[in-house]
Amino acid sequence: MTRRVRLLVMAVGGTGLAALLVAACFDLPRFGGDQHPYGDRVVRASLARHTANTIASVNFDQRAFDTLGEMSILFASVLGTVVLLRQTRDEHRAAPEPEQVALPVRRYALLVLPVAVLTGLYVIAHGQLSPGGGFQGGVVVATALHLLYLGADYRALERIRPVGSYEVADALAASAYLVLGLAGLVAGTAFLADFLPYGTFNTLSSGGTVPLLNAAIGMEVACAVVVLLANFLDQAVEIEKEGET
Amino acid sequence: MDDPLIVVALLLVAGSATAAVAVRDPARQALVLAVLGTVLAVLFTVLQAPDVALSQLAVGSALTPLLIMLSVRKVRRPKRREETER
Amino acid sequence: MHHLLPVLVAVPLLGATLLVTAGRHLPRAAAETVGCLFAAGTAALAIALLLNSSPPMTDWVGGWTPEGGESVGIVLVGDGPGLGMAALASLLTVAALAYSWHYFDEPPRRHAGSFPALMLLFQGGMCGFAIAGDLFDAFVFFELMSVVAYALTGHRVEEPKAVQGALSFGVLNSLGAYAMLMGIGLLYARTGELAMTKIGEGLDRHGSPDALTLAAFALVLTGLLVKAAAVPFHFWLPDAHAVAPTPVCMLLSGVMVELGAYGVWRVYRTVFSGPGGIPASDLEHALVVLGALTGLVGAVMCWYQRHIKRLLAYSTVAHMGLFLIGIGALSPEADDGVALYILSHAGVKAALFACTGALLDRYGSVDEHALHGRARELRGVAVLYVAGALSLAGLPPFGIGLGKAVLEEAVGGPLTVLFVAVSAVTAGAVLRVAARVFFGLGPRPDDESSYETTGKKEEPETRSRLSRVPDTMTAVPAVLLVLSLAMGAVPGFAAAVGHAVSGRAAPAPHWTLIGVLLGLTSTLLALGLATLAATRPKLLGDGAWTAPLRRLQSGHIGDYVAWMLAGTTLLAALALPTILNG
Amino acid sequence: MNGWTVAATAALAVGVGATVWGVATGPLRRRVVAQNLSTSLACPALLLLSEGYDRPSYVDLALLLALLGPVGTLVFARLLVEDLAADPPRTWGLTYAVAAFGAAVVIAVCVAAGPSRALVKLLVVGALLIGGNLTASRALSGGFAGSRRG
Amino acid sequence: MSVLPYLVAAWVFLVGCYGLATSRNLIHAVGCLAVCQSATYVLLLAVGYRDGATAPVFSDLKPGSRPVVDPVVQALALTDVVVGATVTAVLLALVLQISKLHGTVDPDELSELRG
Repeated sequence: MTRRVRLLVMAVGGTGLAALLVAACFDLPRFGGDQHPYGDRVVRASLARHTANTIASVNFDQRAFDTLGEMSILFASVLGTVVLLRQTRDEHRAAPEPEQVALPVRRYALLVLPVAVLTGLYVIAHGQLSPGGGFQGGVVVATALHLLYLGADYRALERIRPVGSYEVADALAASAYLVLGLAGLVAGTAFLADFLPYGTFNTLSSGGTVPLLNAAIGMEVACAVVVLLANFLDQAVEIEKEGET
Repeated sequence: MDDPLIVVALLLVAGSATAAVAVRDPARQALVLAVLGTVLAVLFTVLQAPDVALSQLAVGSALTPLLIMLSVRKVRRPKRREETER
Repeated sequence: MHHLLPVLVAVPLLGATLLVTAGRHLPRAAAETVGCLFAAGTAALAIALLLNSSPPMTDWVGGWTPEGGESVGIVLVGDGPGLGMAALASLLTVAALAYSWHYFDEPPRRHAGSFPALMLLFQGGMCGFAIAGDLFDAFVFFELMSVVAYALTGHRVEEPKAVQGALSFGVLNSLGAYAMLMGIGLLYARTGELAMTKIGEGLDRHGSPDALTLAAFALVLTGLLVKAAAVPFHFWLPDAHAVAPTPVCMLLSGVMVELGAYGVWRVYRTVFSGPGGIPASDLEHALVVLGALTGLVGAVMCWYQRHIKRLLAYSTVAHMGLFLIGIGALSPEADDGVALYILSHAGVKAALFACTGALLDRYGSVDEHALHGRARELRGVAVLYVAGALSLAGLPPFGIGLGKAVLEEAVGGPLTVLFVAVSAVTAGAVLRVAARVFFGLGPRPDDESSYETTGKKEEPETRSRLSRVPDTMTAVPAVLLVLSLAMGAVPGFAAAVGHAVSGRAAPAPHWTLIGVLLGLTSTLLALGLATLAATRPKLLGDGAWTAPLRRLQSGHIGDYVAWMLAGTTLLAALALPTILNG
Repeated sequence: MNGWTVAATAALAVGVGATVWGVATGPLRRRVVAQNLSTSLACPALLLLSEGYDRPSYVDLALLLALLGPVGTLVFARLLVEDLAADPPRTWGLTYAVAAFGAAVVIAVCVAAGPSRALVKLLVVGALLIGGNLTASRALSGGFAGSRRG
Repeated sequence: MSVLPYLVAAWVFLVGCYGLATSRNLIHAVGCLAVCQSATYVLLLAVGYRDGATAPVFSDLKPGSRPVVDPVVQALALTDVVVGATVTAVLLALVLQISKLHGTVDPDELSELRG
C-alpha cells in the first residue's frame, strides 16, 4: 500500500472514530459527577477490613485476582524478554570499556543510591497505608540500582547484580503470591481470601494478607525490572555480532 | 468543571502527547515521553489519584526513557561503525 | 466445586514460576516433563469442572460473595462454554507441549524451562480469559495471553520473518486491547460497575442505547475482533502464524483466535443484549457482514498461497468468518453448531500445523512449489494431512462436518452457499498442497519470483534437519484427528456439547440428511478443485485478479493500524441504525 | 482554590508549559534542558499541591520525583553524551532560577508545616531536588564524562 | 467545559493512532503506542473524579470527613500502567531483533512478509 492510500484509509477511519468518540463524550455523565456505586462500596469494604489505603485494598484484597493477572503479565514479559534478547549463536560478549564519570555525578549517584533504595522500601512497606505499594516501590528500588550504571560504570553494576539470582527471586515472589492465594482457599473460604486478622487500622500490620501480598508484589516487581533492564543493558553495552570489533 | 488546575494539567497532557507523536526522532521522542510521564503524574495528582501518579512517575520518568534510550543506542551502534568504516 | 475455578488459573502460573525457579539447574527433559504435568493437571481440572458445570457455577474470588445483590469482588463464571474453552485450551497446550518434546533447537542458555514456562503462562491466560465474568478481569487475562503470545511468536529470534511477524502481532493486538479498555472505561462511566451482568443491567436501567453505548460496543468489539482476526482487523494473523514455532501455531490457530470470537459471544450476551444495549438485529447485521467478508477474503487469500503455514493461517481466517456468522445468528442451535465447529476445528487445524512442522523440520522448507513431490516417503504424515484436509471440508462423520451442518441449518438461506464455498476452497487448497507435496501430482510448478512471501529458506526448528520424523510429531496430530473424528461420530458427544452450551433450549445437535449431503458436497468440491489445481495449474493458479487484495497484506504496521481504525468505524456504522432510530 | 493551588497552577501553566514547548522544538541541547527543568518545576508544584489539598501523604510524590527526575536526566546525559558533547547546553542562569524557585517553595511549605516529622521529609525532598537538579544540569552541559573523554 | 477531560482522552488516543500509522521508525511507533495507552489512564481517572473530593487514602484523613473519589478506576489505571510498561519492553525487545536481522527499523523497508 502506498503512503497516500494509507493516509486515506487512516483519514476515513480516524474521522469516523473521532466522531464516534466525541459523540460518546457528550453522552458521558458530567465530569466530577457523584454517581460511583462501586467506588462507594469499595471504600466501605476497605474500612471494614482496616485497610487505610483503599487502592491497596482494591488491588490486594477486593480485586486481588486482577493483580494476579497483572503480576503474571510482568512475569511473562520478563521471561519473554529474556528469551527474545538471548545471546544468539553469531553473537559474543565484549567486555565493556571502563568509563570515567565526572566526580560530582559519581558522588551524587553513590549518595542517592542508598536514599533511593530506602525510599523504595518505605513506599513498599507503607503500601496499605499511604499512597504507594509494591509496584511503585519495586520500580524505585530497581531503578535505584541502575544509578551504579549511570554514576559509575557497567561493571560496577554487574558486580552487585547476579541476574540469575534476580530471576529466581522474581519467580519465587510470584509463586509466593500464588501460594498465599491458595492458602486463602485452604485456610479461609476462597482463593485469595483475606484469612488473617485485620489488625489495627492505620498500622503497618493492618489489613490481613494485604501487606503480605503487597510485599510479594514489591519483590517481584523489583527483581523483574532489574532482569528486564539487565537484558536491555546487555544488548546495548555488551553483546555484539561476530565480526564487529 | 471550574477548577483551572485540572484544565491546565489536561492541556499540558494533550500538548505533550501531541508533541510525543510529532517528534519523529526516537531519542528526542524519549525526551518528550519523559516529560509526558511527569505531566501525566501531575494530572493524576490533580485528579486525586496519588497511587497512579506514583507509579506513573516510577515508570514514566526513568524506566521507559531508559528502555527506549538503550534501544536507540543498540539500533544506532552498527550504523555508526559503517559510517566510520566508509 | 466452584471454589476451584480460580485454581484453574493458579496451577499453570504456579508451574511457570516453578520452572523458572528450578529451570537453571533442571535438565531439559525434566523441565519439559514438569511443564507437561502442570498443563495436564490443569486440563484434568478443567474437564472435572466442566462435567459439573450444569447448572453454571459462579465464584467470587477472595470470598467477596454479594451482599444484597452487590459485591466488590471479581466474579468467575464456570458455565459450559467458558469451561469448555478452558478445557480446549488446556488440552491443546498439552498436545503442543507433547509435540515440542525434544523439538526445539537449544533452549536459551541456562533457561531450559523457558519455553514450557511460557506455554504454561499462555495456558493460564487463556483459562483466565475463558472464565472471566468481570470485564476488566477479562481485559487483564486477555493482555496476559497476548503478551505471552508475542514472545512465543518471536521465539526464533534468528529468523527475520519471525520477529517482524511478532511485532505486527504485538502492536495490533495491544492497540486493540487499549481500544477495548477505552470501551470498558465508557461502560464504567455509564453504569459504575465492572461485572458483566451488572454492566448489562446498568445499561438497561439507563434506557435506550445512545452514542455512548455504540462507542463502547464498537471499541470493546474492536479489541476482541482484532484477536478474532475479522476482516479488516485480520492482517496480523497470517504474518504471525506463518512465522511462529509450530507448537505455538497449533495454539494460536487452534484456540487463541477462537477465544476472540468467544469473547464477542460472551460480551454481547451478558452486556449488550438487553434493551439498553445493541439490538440483536444490528449485531447480526454487523457480524454477518464482517463474517462474510472475513470468510471470502480468507478463502481467496488461502487459495493463492504457496507458503504452507500462511495458507493454513488464511484458512483459519476464513473459518473465523464462519464462526462469526454463527455467533451473529444468536440462536441456541447456532451456538451449538459453533461450539462443535470450534472444538473440532481446533483439533484439525492443530494437526495440520503439526504435519507442516514435520515437513519444515525434515526438508527445511514450507514452500508448496519447492517441496513438489519431495515428501513421497512420509506416508504416515501424508495420510494425516489428507484426513485433516477432508475433515476441514466437512466430510461426515468428522466433528467439523457435524458442527457446520448444524450451523448451516440454523443460519440457513443464501449463507449456506458461503459456508459450502469457504470450506470447499480452504480444504481444496490444503488438498492441493497434499497432492503436490506428498504425491507429486501434476507438473512441477515453475518457480517464478513473485510479490508474496514464499516458504523457501526456512530454518528448521529442530537442532538439525531431521532424517526421520520422530513418533511424537506424528502421534500428536493422529490423536488430535481421531478426537475430532470422535466429536462427530460418537453420538453422545455432540449431545453433551449441546447441553453444555445451550442447555435444553435447542434439540441436541445430530446428523441430518441435508447436513450429510452438504458436507459431502463441499468435500467433493474441494477434491475437484484440488485435482484441477494440481493437474492444470494454469487454469486456477493465475491470481492476477487478486493482486489488489494481496497488496493490502503489505507487512507494514502503519497500514494495519489504519485498517484497524477503518474497521472500528465500519463496525460502528453497521450498528448505527439503532441509535438513529432510538 | 487557595493560595497554594493558585501558585501550583501558575507554576504548571507557565513553568511546565514552557518546558513542554521547549522539549518539543529546537535543537537537542534545548530539549534536554527542558526535560530536566520539567521535573525540577513539577516537583515544587507537587509540594504546593500537597499543601493546597491538605494531604501530607502527597509529599511522597514530590519525594519520588525529586529522586527519579534527575535519574531520568542522567540517563539522557549518559546515552546522548556524544551528541551533547558536540553542542553542549549552557543555561546556568535558567537552572539557578528554577533551583531558587524550588528552594523558595520548599521553605514556604516547611514554614507552613512547622517543626514535625513531616519537616524532615520536606527537607530531604528539598535537598534531593536542588542537588539533583544541579548535578543533572552539570552532567548535561558536558560535565558527565570525566577527563578521559575530554 | 465538563467534557474536556474526555475529549482530551479521545484526542490523545487518536493522535497516538495517527503517529503509529505514519511512523517511519519502529522505536517511535512503540512510543506512539505508549501515548495511545496514556489515553486510557486519562479516561479512567476522569471517569472516577468527583468534584471537591480527595483521594480515598486514610492514613492522614479521618474516614468520612471529606468526600472521596472513586478508588476502583485508580486500581484499574494502576494495573494498566504496569501492563503498558511491560508491553513496551517486549515490543522494544522485538524491535531490537528486527534491527539486528533486517538492518533497519523503518517499517517501509521491511519486506519479508507480503501477500
